[in-house]
Amino acid sequence: MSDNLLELDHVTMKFGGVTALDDVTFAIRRGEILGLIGPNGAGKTTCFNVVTGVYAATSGGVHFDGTSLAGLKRFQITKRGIARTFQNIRLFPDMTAVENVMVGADANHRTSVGGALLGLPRHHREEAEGRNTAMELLTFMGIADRAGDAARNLPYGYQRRLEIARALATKPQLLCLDEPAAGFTPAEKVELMDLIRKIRAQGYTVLLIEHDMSLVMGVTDRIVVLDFGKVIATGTPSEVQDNPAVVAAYLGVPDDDA
Amino acid sequence: MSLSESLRSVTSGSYSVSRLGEALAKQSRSVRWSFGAICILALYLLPWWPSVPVLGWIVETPGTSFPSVLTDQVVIFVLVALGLNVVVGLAGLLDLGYVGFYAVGAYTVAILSSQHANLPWLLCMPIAVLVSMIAGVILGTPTLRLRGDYLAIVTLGFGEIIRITANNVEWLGDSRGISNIATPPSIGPLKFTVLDAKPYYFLGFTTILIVIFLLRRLENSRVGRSWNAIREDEDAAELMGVDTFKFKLWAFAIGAAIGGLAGSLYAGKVQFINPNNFPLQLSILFLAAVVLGGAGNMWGAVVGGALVAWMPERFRGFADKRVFVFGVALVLVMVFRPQGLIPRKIRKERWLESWKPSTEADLGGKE
Amino acid sequence: MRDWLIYKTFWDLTVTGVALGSLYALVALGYTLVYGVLRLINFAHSEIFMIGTFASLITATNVLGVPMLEAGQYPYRTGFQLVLILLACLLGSMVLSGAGAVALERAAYRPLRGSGDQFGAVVLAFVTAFVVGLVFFDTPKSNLIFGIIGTGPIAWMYLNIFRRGRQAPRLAFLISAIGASTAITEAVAIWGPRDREQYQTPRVLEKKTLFQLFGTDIRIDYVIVIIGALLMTTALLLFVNRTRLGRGVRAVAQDVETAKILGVNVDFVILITFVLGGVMAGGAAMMFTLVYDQSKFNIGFLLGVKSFTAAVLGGIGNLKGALLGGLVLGLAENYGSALFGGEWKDVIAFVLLLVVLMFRPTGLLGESLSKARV
Amino acid sequence: MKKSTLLRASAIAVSLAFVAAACGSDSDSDSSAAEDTVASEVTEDTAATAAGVTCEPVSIAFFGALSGDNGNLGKNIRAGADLAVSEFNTANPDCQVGLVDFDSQGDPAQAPALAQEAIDDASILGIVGPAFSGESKAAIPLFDAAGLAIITPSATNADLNDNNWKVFHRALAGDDKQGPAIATYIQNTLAAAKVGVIDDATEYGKGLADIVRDTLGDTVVASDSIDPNAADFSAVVSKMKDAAPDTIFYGGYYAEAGKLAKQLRDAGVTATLVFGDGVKDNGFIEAAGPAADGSIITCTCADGASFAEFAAAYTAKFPGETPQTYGAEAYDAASAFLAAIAAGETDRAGVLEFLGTYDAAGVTKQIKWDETGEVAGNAVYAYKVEAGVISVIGLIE
Repeated sequence: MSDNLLELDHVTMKFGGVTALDDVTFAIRRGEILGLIGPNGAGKTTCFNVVTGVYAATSGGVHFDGTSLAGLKRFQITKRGIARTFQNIRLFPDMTAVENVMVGADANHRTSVGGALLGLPRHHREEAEGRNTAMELLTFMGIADRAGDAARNLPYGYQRRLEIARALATKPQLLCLDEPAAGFTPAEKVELMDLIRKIRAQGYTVLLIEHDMSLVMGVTDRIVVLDFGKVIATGTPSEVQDNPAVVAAYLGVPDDDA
Repeated sequence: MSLSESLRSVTSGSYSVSRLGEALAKQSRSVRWSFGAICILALYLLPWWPSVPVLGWIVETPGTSFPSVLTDQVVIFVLVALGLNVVVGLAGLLDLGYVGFYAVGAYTVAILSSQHANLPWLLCMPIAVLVSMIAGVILGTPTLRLRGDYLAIVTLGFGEIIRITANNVEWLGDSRGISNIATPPSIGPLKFTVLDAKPYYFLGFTTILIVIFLLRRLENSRVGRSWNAIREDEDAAELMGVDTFKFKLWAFAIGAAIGGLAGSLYAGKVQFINPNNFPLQLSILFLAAVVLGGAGNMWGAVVGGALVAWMPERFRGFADKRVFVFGVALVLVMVFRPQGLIPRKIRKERWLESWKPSTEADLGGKE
Repeated sequence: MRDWLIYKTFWDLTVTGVALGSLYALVALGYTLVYGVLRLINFAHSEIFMIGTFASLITATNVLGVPMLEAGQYPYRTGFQLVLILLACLLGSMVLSGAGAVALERAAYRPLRGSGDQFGAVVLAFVTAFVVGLVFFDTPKSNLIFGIIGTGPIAWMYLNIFRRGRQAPRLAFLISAIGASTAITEAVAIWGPRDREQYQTPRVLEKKTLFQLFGTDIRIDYVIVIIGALLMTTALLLFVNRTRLGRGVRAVAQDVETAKILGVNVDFVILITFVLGGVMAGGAAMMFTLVYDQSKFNIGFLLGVKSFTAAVLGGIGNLKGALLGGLVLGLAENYGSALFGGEWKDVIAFVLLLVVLMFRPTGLLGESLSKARV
Repeated sequence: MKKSTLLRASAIAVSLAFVAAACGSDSDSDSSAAEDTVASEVTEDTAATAAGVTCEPVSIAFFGALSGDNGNLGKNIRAGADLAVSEFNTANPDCQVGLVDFDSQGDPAQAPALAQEAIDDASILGIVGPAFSGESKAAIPLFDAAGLAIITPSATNADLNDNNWKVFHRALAGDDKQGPAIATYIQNTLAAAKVGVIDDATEYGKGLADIVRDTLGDTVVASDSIDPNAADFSAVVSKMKDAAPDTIFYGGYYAEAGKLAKQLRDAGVTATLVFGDGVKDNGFIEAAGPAADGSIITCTCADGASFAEFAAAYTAKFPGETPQTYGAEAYDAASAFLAAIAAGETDRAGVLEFLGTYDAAGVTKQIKWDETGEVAGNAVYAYKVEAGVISVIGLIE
């Protein structure tokens, strides 16, 4: 078995005439925190979308745990072990926090209409397991006090954490976080860094898109830098920091989002 | 409290219902159960309500027979609203052709018990439910990939196709319809005769209770959660591992099955159906019942279905103006209570209060 | 035998099909505009069309005094007089349909968007008071008086309880639309002078054959309908694509929030959208009475369903799609009816829709008003 | 807080008052409608002719659509029955008969509950209706089980009396009598070599058209259906234009017949148009205008001398209106029940028995029922539209 959990192999993604990803190749090793950075419009989220099956790559392939993800539906990819959060929060607003997480936990369950109607033992077992998983995750994320509230009524910070909890509930091997710190205060960002480290300590591999350089530098093991859909640098935070191409890219395109 | 605030609280006043619910929730299990049992018993006695003072004056339907209205309209509408609520309220799929499934159920019973065979109703009914379910799957498989309003117009077309086909195909009785449909078999003292609607009501009400019981199980399971997730955000649901197509198809099939069940009850009661029983407008009325009651809330669907069926009969005194009044009422209710009369509520997770962490936070992560 | 028949009557069917399709297209434009901007199936749009046919009837008979029959024959007019009558009817239809659409928007939809205003409150209050009046009185006049008296206080109350700033769920809009549609239809059926009977409109245009094409008579009324529809669609496209207001419509269609930030008055743009849809429906209504000389309280229902089908067929939210969808549907219905029998006309329309959506899930030309560039 | 409770209470009180008012007024209007007829007749009849019969308060019922899409047909039918009842009440001050309405909206789903209510009202001795075939099939089983006699003034479908209903009667001939007569007329009188047949895909229209098709056989060169709710019939018109028949029969009701006639003439089709009894209505003339001229309409009714009298009385009671489709049949149906009441029948069984022996000249024809409830005699008359007037041209042999 290779050391790499996820490999992007010469992935190109075109929308009409626009090339969003151009021959992107990089890999994520098991157990690491990989940062994916780049200026606005560099193709970071597109990259996420290709990995999670939202888009099918125009050419090139994505390999997860040694097998190709080509042709798999989105939910199948999730069940293989890739979970994600969204840049603009996409919770299920009218469901409670704990239900949101239980939807994620259901990815590992098999009860369907028949089992639920008949109240089969597996249904009860899975319900109990789902509740426990959900509550443990909410506790872990520090938001269990609002478990019974509708997601739409939660404060912003809680919503961001809830998304992570929901993604973790699918029991992924790879957790993809799309700008989890967007809109956070510096103090909250520090908390989030701790949280991400704790998640990794539990054995997860993390792919992190982030604008905030300090966060990325502080928490990641390695960084991939995208610009105009191309990988312009790969390496440890310090290596990347000194890379002139990266500096140029960031200086050239003012970062108006952070 | 200012005047306008109080006005607002009156229109948004789910207070009476929700307060009752809250008060009940605080009671012990035995109190809740006995309250439920009394309600169910009272509802079983519904055909006799018009002879109760005050209450009778409220519910009676002057100019038409109350027990027959209950069986021919109210029971059918409540069942249909429950089924459509699964599709529209839970899974968030806009279905404007639900009458098609109702028709499939009724026609299956009619064909098997009168037109082309003489099977007993008790045998026809499950077949009708199954056939409706299959119709749901057949319609759903190609169309559930469509989004939102495309689905609405396609289902509307499906309802019309069913009606027009029934109207023009001799084998289905064409415009003459099918008479002499079998009635349910007599059970002990319950005799299903032409002139007594009450046994049909007992049968219908029992069916409703069973359907509610089963739907509650679904709602409180992985299936119900998946439907809710799909309604809230289909993309996010799929990315969280929900097999959206499969669950949408299930919602469609279950909705269709309940519609077919309602159709088979109707056919067994009236013993005659023709295509005029299944106009496009009925689909719209069904949808109005669900949304008026409160889409996504089973109790809302029950209340909406019962109201939409009963109100026009209650206000027969308005004669030809009642349809106009109904239209105005729909607009007003939507303007001032857009979530319906009994809005969908955030589910209270009763187990949450007693939940204790079983072990130290263990995320089940990979080693 | 039927194949042979469709071959023999092909051009005949084509001409009538295109004419019918043009009417579908004009009504479909209204559905598509509103859908593009509000993502709402404006179910009551068919009633806007119905109002237009009655406006045309009233203009011709009550305003211009054209009789139904003159000495047992149609009251044909020619030359300048004819043009004047037709233009007056067109204007009447467009104005009344446009006004109807505005009232509909303000009363039945705007309060649901969380920005209910006086106008909507007054309309709703009047209808409420009128309905309450029905309980006590049995003559339209006393109902009307009661309605007017009750309007003031009820409107004040409504203004107080409008849920400002709260967007209702999309289903609520649909049901409100259905309610409005029912109420308008029934009001015409109950208080119209001929109740639920069919109305006739005076036939001022003699349906002469202008010329022959492939052995088929081309009648003047069909020519007017087809050219009229093309002109109106072109005008609408130019308006949406070339004017400032049109840009506003496209901006709101694309993204309401962004449009708001950019300073677009969203409520006004929505109003304009309804006016445009209403005017198109009014034009269609006038031409409808020109060809079929009739109206009825429920004349809009089936035509509305078909037009909405046409809008989806072409790609809802897409103006050119509405035109294409209307024409394709009109032709398909005519060919299909000839081939399989008139009783299957609606089945043909819906099966066509289903097949098209299987292969092109967003309609023939794809959706989105914002992308409807010339 | 206290204030708001008060407000709520008053709001509830107000809404209750509304409901009360609603219910109060509607029950008022019900009873007042019944009393109306009674009161007005009594005052009118100041001379109080001693003639007339005496009876307990009884009523007959009208069953059919009074609202909804088909409300018009029902209203016209009801008017005929209403006229018969008020004439009877004027003539018999000591025997006032009420007319109770059961508005089915033509919807078979509402019919059974209404039928049940009619059955539960012991004062109702007979039903004029049900108006349409569909609701008839849903409601008559109940009437049959209760032994409550019905006379339908308008449901003509041939298979209605296949069910051995003993309460079933109709005041007009079924389609199985009219259909062959239409075919005979087309074949013999019009001597048509090529016939086109169109129907509206409803029970009535298609039922009649199918009988015509079967009887005419090979002379039918073109055949099609229309959707009566549609406005445009151009596909059918094209077909007829192409087949160029000399006669076109349309099975359906008057409104669509008018539209169809107009569109056929506009397209240059010159064939003679033939219609069934559902078109014998001024609404057809209004809808078709000059296109109606020369059309043939058949009916199992004869506009004899008594019809003119009926029409005059009708206009006197409903100013500005003339009898419409099936109004005269409803008058005859109600008259049969009133005759039973006048003969002293006081219960349903008696009325039913009386109808079996009833034999009297009606407005439309001699009314006498055979044992299946079909009106005896096969007379079908042809009418012609000339200059906007429908007038009888003779009996179809």
